[in-house]
Amino acid sequence: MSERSELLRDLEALLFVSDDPVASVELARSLGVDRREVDALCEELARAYEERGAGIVLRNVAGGWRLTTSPEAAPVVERFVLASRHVRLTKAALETLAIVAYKQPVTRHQIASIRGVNSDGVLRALIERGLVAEVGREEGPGRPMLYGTTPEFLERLGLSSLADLPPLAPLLAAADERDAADGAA
Amino acid sequence: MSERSELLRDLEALLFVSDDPVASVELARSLGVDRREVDALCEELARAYEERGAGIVLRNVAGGWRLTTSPEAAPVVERFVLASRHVRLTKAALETLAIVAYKQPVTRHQIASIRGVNSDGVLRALIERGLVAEVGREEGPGRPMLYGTTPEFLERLGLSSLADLPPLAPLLAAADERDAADGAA
Amino acid sequence: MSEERAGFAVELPVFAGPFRVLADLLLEQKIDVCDVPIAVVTERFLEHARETDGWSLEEATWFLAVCAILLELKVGRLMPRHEAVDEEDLIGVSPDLAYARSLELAAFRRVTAWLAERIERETLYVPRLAGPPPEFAHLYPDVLEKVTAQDLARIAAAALRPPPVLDLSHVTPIRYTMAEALRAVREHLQRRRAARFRDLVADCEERIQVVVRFLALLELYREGTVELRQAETFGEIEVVWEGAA
Repeated sequence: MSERSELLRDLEALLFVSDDPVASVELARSLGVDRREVDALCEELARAYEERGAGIVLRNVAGGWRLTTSPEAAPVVERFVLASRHVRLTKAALETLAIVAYKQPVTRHQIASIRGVNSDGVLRALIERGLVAEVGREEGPGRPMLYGTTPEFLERLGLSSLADLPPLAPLLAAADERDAADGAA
Repeated sequence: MSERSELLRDLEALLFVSDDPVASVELARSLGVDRREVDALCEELARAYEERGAGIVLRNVAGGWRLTTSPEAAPVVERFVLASRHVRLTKAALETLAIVAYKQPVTRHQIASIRGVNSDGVLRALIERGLVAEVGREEGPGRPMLYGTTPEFLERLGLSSLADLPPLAPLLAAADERDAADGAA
Repeated sequence: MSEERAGFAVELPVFAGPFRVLADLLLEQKIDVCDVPIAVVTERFLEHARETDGWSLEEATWFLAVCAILLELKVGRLMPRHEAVDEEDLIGVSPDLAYARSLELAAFRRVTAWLAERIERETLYVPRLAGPPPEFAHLYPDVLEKVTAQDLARIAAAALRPPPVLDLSHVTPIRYTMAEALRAVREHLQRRRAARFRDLVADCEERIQVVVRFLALLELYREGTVELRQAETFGEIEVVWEGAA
């Protein structure tokens, strides 16, 4: 295998595991080549997908490279998501919203570690729906973005402020008791 | 574009958006073809990735099809995602896992009898890691809890089902011979 | 059973009644020995000795012997190595069984190498966990459509609750208390005055619940609150209420 095809392979793997657009400079660092070469490799990969009519496409957007599904496959993907993932999506979205509501301000990383799965897509959907918004940046390394709920969120629930959210403590205690009862069964 | 290559394109897009293994029957429903054809298409797609030395591979694990990065790209991917997926299991944990995998459903008492030592702590650790779960209760006095492996276990091992575990019988025979040899020595 | 012994009662979360009956239940493994604090039982015994003004050699010897057995059982329960030996004792120490077990363990140990290698190799395959890309964000449902603040709180509690620390279900399989059994038997008999034992346990879901009801009945008999009659061995037990209505 040539060095170039090895680079293409590694590049494809990196793009595959990334959710957000990845800047060329970041890809360059990981692959150990310079930025210009990364752009050339990405263009080659994008062309290869296009030529074989693949289900995925590679695009340069928002200052980075990102893999996504081919627009031609969109109808099937939508059907698939609605048919078999919808319940899971609803559950994921509600859970993420609940965590943001009670833990705000909260980072993406914190949400993911509470839920145990990457929740970026869900978070984006909640932002798009106007229920969650970026509310600042955390101090510290990387200064990650912080998220919180919006006034629209309160309005939809008929709450006048976050202080009106039902307290969590009694629910946590009740859950504990139920566990204890289950355990003794 | 032929109908088959359209199907391959759509299939690739579906696999790309799934965050866990997808059963053939689920893919079949979304693509409007039968299960057997889905399996044939998946095999074709998997072969195509392999032939072009792609950064992604398609495999059948835990009862479904799943795209992952190629193991050859692992060093670069690992550096990139940082969060290591390495699970270090102790010898005791592996031994207990093996017993649960082959003897399931199995009680704590049975595990302890085979291992000759209390295995409760180890079992708890395996449950926390999501590799083992409570699967029911045995009939009879005290109705002890029964344990079995999880789909996560299959995923972690890259097995499509429990039937893919290597048969134990030859290993039993090997133990026999070795012990006999030890005895004679 | 001498009256003196029967008079020595203990009160524990899992059992309240004559110690002799408790000892039998423990030896028959109807009650988990790990649920019985032997120190508490000992204290109770000493107290009883003081109350009855002096030692009965017979009772003291019997008590010490039973405690020794219970301690051994308890050690056995806490250390499964011993437990395995117990099991072999039951079927008459079988070298065949021991041999078969060692073969089996050796095979399992051998397969662990394969497991470890598989798991190690599998970490090289990294899945994509992002779910549908942002183009499909519109497919996420409007989650607040049918949700109240209370629903949201419940979901948050479930997500934020620390994972259960320890599953104790194997250690405390008995959730039926003597108090509950006494209440059930009393209520039944105060209404009907007389009943067959089988009527008193008709609502029991598990065998251990029946055992506890039976113990409750013995306790009431000891108090003189009920009269028991059994025409023949294993025959119907007739219970007559002698206490206040």
